[in-house]
Amino acid sequence: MIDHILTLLIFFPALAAMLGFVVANNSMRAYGIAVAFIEFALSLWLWYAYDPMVSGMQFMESAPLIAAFGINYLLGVDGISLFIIILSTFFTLIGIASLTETRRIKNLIITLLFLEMTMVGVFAALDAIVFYVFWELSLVPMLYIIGAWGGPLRIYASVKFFLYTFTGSLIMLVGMLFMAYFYYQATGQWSFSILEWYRLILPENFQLWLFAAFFFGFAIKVPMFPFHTWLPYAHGQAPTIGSVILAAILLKMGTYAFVRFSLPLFPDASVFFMFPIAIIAIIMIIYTAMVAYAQEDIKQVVAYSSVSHMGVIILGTFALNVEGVSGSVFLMLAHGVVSGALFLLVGVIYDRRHTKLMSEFGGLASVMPRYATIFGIMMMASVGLPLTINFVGEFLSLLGFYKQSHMLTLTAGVAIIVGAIYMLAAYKKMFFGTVTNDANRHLKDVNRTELIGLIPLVIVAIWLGVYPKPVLEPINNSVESVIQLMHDKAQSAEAKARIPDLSGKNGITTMQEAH
Amino acid sequence: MFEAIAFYLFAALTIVMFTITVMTSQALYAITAMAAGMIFISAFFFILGADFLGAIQIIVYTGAVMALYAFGMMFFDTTRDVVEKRTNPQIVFVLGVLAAIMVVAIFVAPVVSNNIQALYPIQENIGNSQAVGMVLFTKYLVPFELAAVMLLVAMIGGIVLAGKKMDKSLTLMNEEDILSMDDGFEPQEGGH
Amino acid sequence: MEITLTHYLVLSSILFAIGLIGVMRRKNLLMLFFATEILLNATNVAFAAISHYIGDLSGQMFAFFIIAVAASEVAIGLGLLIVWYKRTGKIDLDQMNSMRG
Amino acid sequence: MELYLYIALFAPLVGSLYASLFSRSPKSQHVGIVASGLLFTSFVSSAILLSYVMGGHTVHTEMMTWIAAGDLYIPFGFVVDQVSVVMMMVVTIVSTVVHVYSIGYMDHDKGFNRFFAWLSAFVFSMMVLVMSDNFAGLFIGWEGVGLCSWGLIGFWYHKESATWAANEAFIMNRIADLGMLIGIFLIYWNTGSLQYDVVFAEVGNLQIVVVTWIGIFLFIGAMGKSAQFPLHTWLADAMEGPTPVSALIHAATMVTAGVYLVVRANPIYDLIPNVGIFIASLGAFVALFAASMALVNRDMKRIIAYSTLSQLGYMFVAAGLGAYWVALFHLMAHAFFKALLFLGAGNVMHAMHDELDPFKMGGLRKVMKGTFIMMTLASVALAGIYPFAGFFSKDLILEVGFVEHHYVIYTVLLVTAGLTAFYSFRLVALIFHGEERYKLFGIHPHEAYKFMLVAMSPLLVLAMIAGAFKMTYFQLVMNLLPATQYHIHSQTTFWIMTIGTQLFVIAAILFAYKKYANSGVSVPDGTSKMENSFVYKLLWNQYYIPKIYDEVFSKPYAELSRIAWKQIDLKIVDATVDAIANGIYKTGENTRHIQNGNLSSMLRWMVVGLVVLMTLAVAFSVGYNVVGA
Repeated sequence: MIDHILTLLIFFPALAAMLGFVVANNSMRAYGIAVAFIEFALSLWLWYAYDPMVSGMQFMESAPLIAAFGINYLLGVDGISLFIIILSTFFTLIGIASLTETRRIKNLIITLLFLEMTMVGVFAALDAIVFYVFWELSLVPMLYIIGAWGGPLRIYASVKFFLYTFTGSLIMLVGMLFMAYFYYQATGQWSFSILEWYRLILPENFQLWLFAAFFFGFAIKVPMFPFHTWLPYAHGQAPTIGSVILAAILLKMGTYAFVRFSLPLFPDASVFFMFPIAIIAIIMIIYTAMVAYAQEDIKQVVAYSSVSHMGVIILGTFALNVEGVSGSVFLMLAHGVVSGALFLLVGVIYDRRHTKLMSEFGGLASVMPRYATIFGIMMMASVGLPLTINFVGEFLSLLGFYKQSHMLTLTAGVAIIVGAIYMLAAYKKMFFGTVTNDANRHLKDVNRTELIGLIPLVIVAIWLGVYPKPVLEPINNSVESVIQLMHDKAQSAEAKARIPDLSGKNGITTMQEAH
Repeated sequence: MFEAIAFYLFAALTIVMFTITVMTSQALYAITAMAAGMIFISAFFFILGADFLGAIQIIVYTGAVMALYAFGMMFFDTTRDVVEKRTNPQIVFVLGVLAAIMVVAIFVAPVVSNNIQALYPIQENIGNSQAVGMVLFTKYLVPFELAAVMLLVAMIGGIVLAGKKMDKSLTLMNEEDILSMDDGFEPQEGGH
Repeated sequence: MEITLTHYLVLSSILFAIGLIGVMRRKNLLMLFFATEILLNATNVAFAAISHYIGDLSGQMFAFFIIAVAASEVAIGLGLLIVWYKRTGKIDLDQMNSMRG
Repeated sequence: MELYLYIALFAPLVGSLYASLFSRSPKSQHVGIVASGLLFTSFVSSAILLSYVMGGHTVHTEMMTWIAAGDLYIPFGFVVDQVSVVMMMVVTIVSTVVHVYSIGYMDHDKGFNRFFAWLSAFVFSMMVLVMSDNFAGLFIGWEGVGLCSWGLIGFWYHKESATWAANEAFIMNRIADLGMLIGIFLIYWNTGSLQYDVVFAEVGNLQIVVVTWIGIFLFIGAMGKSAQFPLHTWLADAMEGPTPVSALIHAATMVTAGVYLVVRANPIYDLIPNVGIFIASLGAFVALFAASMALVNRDMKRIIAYSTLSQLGYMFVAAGLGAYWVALFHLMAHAFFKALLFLGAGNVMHAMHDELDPFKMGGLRKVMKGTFIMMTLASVALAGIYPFAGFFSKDLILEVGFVEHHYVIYTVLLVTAGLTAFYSFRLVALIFHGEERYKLFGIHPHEAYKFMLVAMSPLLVLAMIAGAFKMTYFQLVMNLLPATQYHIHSQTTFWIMTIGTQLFVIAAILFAYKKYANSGVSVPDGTSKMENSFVYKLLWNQYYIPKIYDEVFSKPYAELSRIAWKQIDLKIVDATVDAIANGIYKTGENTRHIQNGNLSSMLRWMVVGLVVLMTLAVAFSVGYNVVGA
């Protein structure tokens, strides 16, 4: 069974969702939790069986889909994707377990399980077409979640979300097709396998064009400035569960794809575009942090803070050294945990007051002390305090990029200042002061259902902040092989110089050898 | 010389005839002018040595098609002519002329640059009808049969369409009217 | 004075233009059919001429099939026209707007 | 010994966790007692470690890996050496005293348990900061104390001013932390490690410009924590927190972390004397600058805060001039008497029902004898009168300035010493002497609990006798820090200077007493001539710096943020996206008229399309032929 664990992980929730149609409405919640729990346990098993010392792909599965064009059902995980898969199953479990939505809960849980399938599929796929299919499929459940359970502007928000990301991924698809065509030209065979593509050394001008094509798909998903405007609407209108999954997992698809596709496929182009992208990342960091500071709605603060943090992730990714890329992968997980938790927390107060405007609150610390504490911990994690999960990622990302540019890192480092500004300001508005609004005077503190979701997140946020090694080590090993691959493939002198050569270190196998 | 005279004569005649067809407001004039034009067209075919085509042209067009039109016209009240709103006639002419120029350009280009190879060269020693027949029943056999089937279908279609009961449209009628039709569409008893 | 292919093609395009003008100008459905016939004939002339000057029978074949298509078209077209006339009592193009988008 | 190290380090954490278990329940005395007891344990362990270190050993442990990625390897490693053990002693002594004191001070506060959770957490962070054996670990503590400082300044979170001050402190510190972080990055990429021993061994091989940058960025970090100009405004505002917090965090420990950093990184700063001069000059400037603001202030705690700032300036002068052991010595001495002063001020505040204006007090010595004695002695120590602690440490800094031939710095510090004496005794005189002005406001002051005074007594003793340990201390730290003795060569000059300084300071004290201890002092109402002078207004408004910051940074930032959101994000970025979508939609909407169902016009469009297509075909084929030819 362990040989097919990835297939199992992908399709078990989908099958369970199908069966879910015949489950009675009132037992749907228990059913959903059970399925999500089994799925989560399976993913933990995957982690347990995963060999952290091997840097290449593990648990690979292959079955031909369209043999004539080299399209295969090809799956596999390495240290980079392993934890994002676990994060997906973890958040689906948390999301369903702490679900407070009451309308059409059966449909919602079925949709969530389908979404889980697509998420795991994206991160496990090693075939570009399979990847693309899951990538696009993931839009559908999210569209439905926003469109069916969202706020008053939900149709606008969901259509915007769908069309925007869809447009981007179409450009990406063109890139993929051309990449496969190029592979055909070079080798005389069709292949959509990413691992096969890794072996290909493309001429630099091709790299630039292909990089740009992929970039649009990924950048809109991340979302990078100036393609970020769908995000506040999607978050603003989505129900809590939608925002949680969107922020925690779906956004990571973009950054993950950068690490999976853009870096190893186009090393020269990555170096070429490094500074422009770094500048975009810095704009994301500072500009959206400022925008977040101006918000009146706490959910929008968290939404814009997501964009800001994604900027740091992008910066770390384009550090193109082990420290930076490992840090950015770790920060993906960290941001998933923290922003997911923050959206859950916003959901808690929204359920009670049905408003997200910060001006409606104030002095909540005395009314809801437990809530304030958990919010405070997560806020501090978001701000990037050491010994919380975010710090490790942020520190490594910035440290990595510092190797490439001093000035840009100094500018990007402003993240830790502006991040503190908007978060503390928002916290102050909501929790400090005296209770001025009578509606807040008798709010109930977080209840058990909500704690089920929040406590594990708090534990993870601190545990991985204090002891990130179990996660960081496999990530580090896989990233080292990606970096080595990039170094080996790089053609221009600048790229050779900027991407470190790790071949002197022990225990590093390139992707090609591992495959 | 004879050829040139014939060409210009018939060219002038056809242009005049067709212009009448397009411009006249009398349906009867139009149909008459067109029948004449069709016959004049066949003259070109004869000049070009396509005897078979010329014969077909006269038989099919003036014999069949024009007859059909003539019968068709008998169904309509041709005296009550349609009011033709003349909106922007210039545009119509400009577009027509432009299209014509483009057609010429497209047709002439390969001929001028000698880019055309004869696939089925005309053999000098045999008559046109024979040659046509040989090509038609070898290379173009399948299209020929398809054309035959098409004509059959068209014939049946024409009969059916012009037949009775076709003066009612299911799409344009509301449900009660369909249900209350005399025959054919009776609702199933006990269906409700 | 040699009559070249160009002459025929020019004639053909003049006829074609006349046909097109008719298509665009006419509101009477029956007249529209006439105009299409002119269009078809114009191309037929071109085909026959090219066939002659290139020395290839394919052009004639095409003309032949065009005539077949024209005949079928008339049969079906007239049938539809009659149906339409029976139903509405009109053959005015401007009043046929059930396809309005 | 490792056991003692871990006890010293983790006892406060245990105390904090224990207290946080009860943070939701109403006040429970045992929380305070347990937390204090654990801190005392930590103190005892530190003392044991001190005796061990005095035997010439050091303790160095590595608990576990923290971050390992690429070549970066950061462990949780702790070191107890001559420098860190001194800091540990200071931190544990002061914090134990403050904990015990807080049991009484926070007696009536609803957040009693929460207070101890934060306070112990702070001590833990401070211990991490002090004991870490690498820069990243130092940064953990660095941010940790920042967090606890945020929580404690904003402890009374219902007060707008308190939460504002908390956020200000956190954000200002973050600005400095960025500098620190960049310094750490520079260190890593140039030496390949963040461990002190590796870095300090490697730093000599680096280019001097790189070392300079490292020194500058680390010092920027230190400036934030130690509230040096221009990042100083948060310290005075931080006085919104409970007074024990001010005593522990904003006088004795956290604010001195910057000095500790410079002392700890002495191998780096030794290489770059130019940066050292800058540090010393800035320190001297801040000493005078802060003292001048303390002269006119009418908020008891703020006066002491400015005094702290001024003393931090002294420490930086010493550290900048390479006299690291002197800086550390003053840090230690200052911690004792300044904490004492703050705790005394806390007693007064309690007695006066949180009244902070010393002009509204007066004559309190009759009701608060113990506090009176303690504060007076603490002020004497602060003023640097022989034989109190301040004399030994502060005079030494003056001597350092003189010996190193920085006469400008020396003069500035001398003047500041006089100002220090003046404002300290202005405060004492206003509070404890003169008429009992508080009666006008209907306040009935009372002395604090006995055990609070008892708890303060160790600090009193240390403030009095700390100078006696000077040579022991010197012997201890010379193992790690440059052991330069600062002696003025000429005996005559030395005596003239020492006695002159003493006389100058005593004169300042007498002047303060003469002006403020008499019965004619009344609550200023803004009408006197002095209050309307330009200098007074300038000082009273803190050189208008908070106002300038507000106008130049805070407000424009808020405004810019609003513009970024409303104008740029919504009106430009999002509008562009929507415009593209709308463009497509409108095109469809407009071209829908083509589909008006009129067959005749459809036919026309068909012809248009035909013409266009044919034109394209011709154009392309012509173009192709032209290019092809």
